Amino acid sequence: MNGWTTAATLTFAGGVGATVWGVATGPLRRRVVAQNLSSALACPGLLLLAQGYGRPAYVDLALVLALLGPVGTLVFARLLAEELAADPPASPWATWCAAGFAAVVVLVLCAATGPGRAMVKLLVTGALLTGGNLVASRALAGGFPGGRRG
Amino acid sequence: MDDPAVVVALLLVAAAATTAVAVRDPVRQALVLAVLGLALAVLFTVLQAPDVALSQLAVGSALTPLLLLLSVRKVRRRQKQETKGEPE
Amino acid sequence: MSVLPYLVAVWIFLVGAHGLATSRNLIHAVGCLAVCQSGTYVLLLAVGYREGATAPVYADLEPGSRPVVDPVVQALALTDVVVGATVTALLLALVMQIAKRHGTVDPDELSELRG
Amino acid sequence: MNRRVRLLMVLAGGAGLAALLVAACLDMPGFGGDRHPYGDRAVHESLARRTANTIASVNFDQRAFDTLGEMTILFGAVLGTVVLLRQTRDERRAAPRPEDVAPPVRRYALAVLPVAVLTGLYVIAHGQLSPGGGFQGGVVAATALHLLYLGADYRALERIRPVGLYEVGDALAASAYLVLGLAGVLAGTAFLANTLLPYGTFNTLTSGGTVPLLNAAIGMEVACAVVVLLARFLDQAVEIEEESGT
Repeated sequence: MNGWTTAATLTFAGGVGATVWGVATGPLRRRVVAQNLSSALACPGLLLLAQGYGRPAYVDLALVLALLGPVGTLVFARLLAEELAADPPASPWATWCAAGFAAVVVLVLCAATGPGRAMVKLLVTGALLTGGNLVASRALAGGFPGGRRG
Repeated sequence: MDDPAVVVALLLVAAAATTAVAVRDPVRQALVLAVLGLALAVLFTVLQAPDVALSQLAVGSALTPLLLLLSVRKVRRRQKQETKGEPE
Repeated sequence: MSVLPYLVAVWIFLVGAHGLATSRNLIHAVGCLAVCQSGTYVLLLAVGYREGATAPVYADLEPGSRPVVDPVVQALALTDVVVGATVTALLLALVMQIAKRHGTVDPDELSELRG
Repeated sequence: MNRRVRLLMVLAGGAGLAALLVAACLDMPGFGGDRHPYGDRAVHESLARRTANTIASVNFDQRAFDTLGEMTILFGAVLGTVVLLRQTRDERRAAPRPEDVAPPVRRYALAVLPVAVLTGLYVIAHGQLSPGGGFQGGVVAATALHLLYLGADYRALERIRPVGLYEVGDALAASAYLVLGLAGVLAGTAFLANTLLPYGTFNTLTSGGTVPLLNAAIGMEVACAVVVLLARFLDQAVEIEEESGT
């Protein structure tokens, strides 16, 4: 255990644990937001683990999650557009908090690694993650106004 | 076993798996399965299996929900068609 | 404490099996089968874990510098994750065919239809 | 048999199974133990053949025959899905209507699509070095293509995805794996034995003998398989409708 893995463990216990609760209960609009937040919070956790274990190769995991997590949310936004249009989810503060947390983690890790290829990879992952999650949350809140068509 | 990360990840996976079974609506179950896939990926990373975690992320985050939701849509559309057709 | 991972694997498997047996919707049952499968991955990786070790991937690691976990169980689990997803797809295709033939995906109604 | 009786039987059977499994768990070697004789030998063997990712070495070299079996299951599952979800005589195709997508979502999908496909190819190509490989990268690349359905509409996806081509690709990749295995027999060793090519320099893209080739074949197989699977599911959910009014 070092500081990085402790931070990652706290992220998983607090953040991802809360999203498991959120996805298990409540109306559909809360569940889809919890699903989006789960990938937004797990990805910085994986980055922290990579740093804590001293294995830059583990960053690939966070990169793939940053790409596919928002894609998964888009799947739900697209195929549940009719149900979500009747009861649109709105969670600006939770989404921005998660995006801010991801940005802070990426910046701290960049400062810890120093300039180089690893830092570029971290920045790409962070940009994909924050951008993807903001767009995915926008898609949930009425990204498909046509509703259920094709 | 003195690694709290392993314990946290194990409990997350157990909670998500129990929820995935307890939620009876397939659409909501697909949402829980997406989170379960993520929790499993975290557990595999903590157990030092990045290859398996990558596999689980690739499959669990987008592919499985897409397959489940497409089946739900097909089955529901068919049932809607049939209830529409019956009174005629 | 050192049996917790095995017990979690057993719990996941049993919970999935219970859901499979009591499900009222075949799509939900396929989801429960996916839960059952993940129990086997947890068991395999728990068997291969070594305290304080790291992954045997030497792209960023000097061979022999750190203890490593068992790669054999990881290879078994990793292929099965992807193959399991395609088998899930096959089962969902079967469910769609059942919905088309019988107009229902409730296993109880289906057994009444046959009897 | 009514629901109550069945539930009781399930609970009784489940309790018995649970008792047996817990008893087995209590007798297993402790979690995190230091004794992994098989794993240690696999790592040693992998380093001797200059494959940096031991897991790739186990999958595509030491247990390549096992992977052939897994690949056959995958191929069979895809074949079964294609047969089950084909268009029957009482169904017709309805052209999907274009979908309204909010501009930021559309822009995001179109921008991320090439990045995600590239990441998938990167994961396949570096399979024998860093975490990743054909199984994972194939799924990532194939899922990425479907951003076009999510961010635009189904007709846009159909334009860049001739399903027939991917079916051929699937079969070609499966036979490539077999041919690589048979090449070992022809060279006078054994089926799928990693003796054909030089092992190369440790930790480079071409190291590990036949591992990168088998890895690439699996990557192509998985990517094509997932594209074909999703194509059949999307056809059923979006395009194919039952003939109504007959």
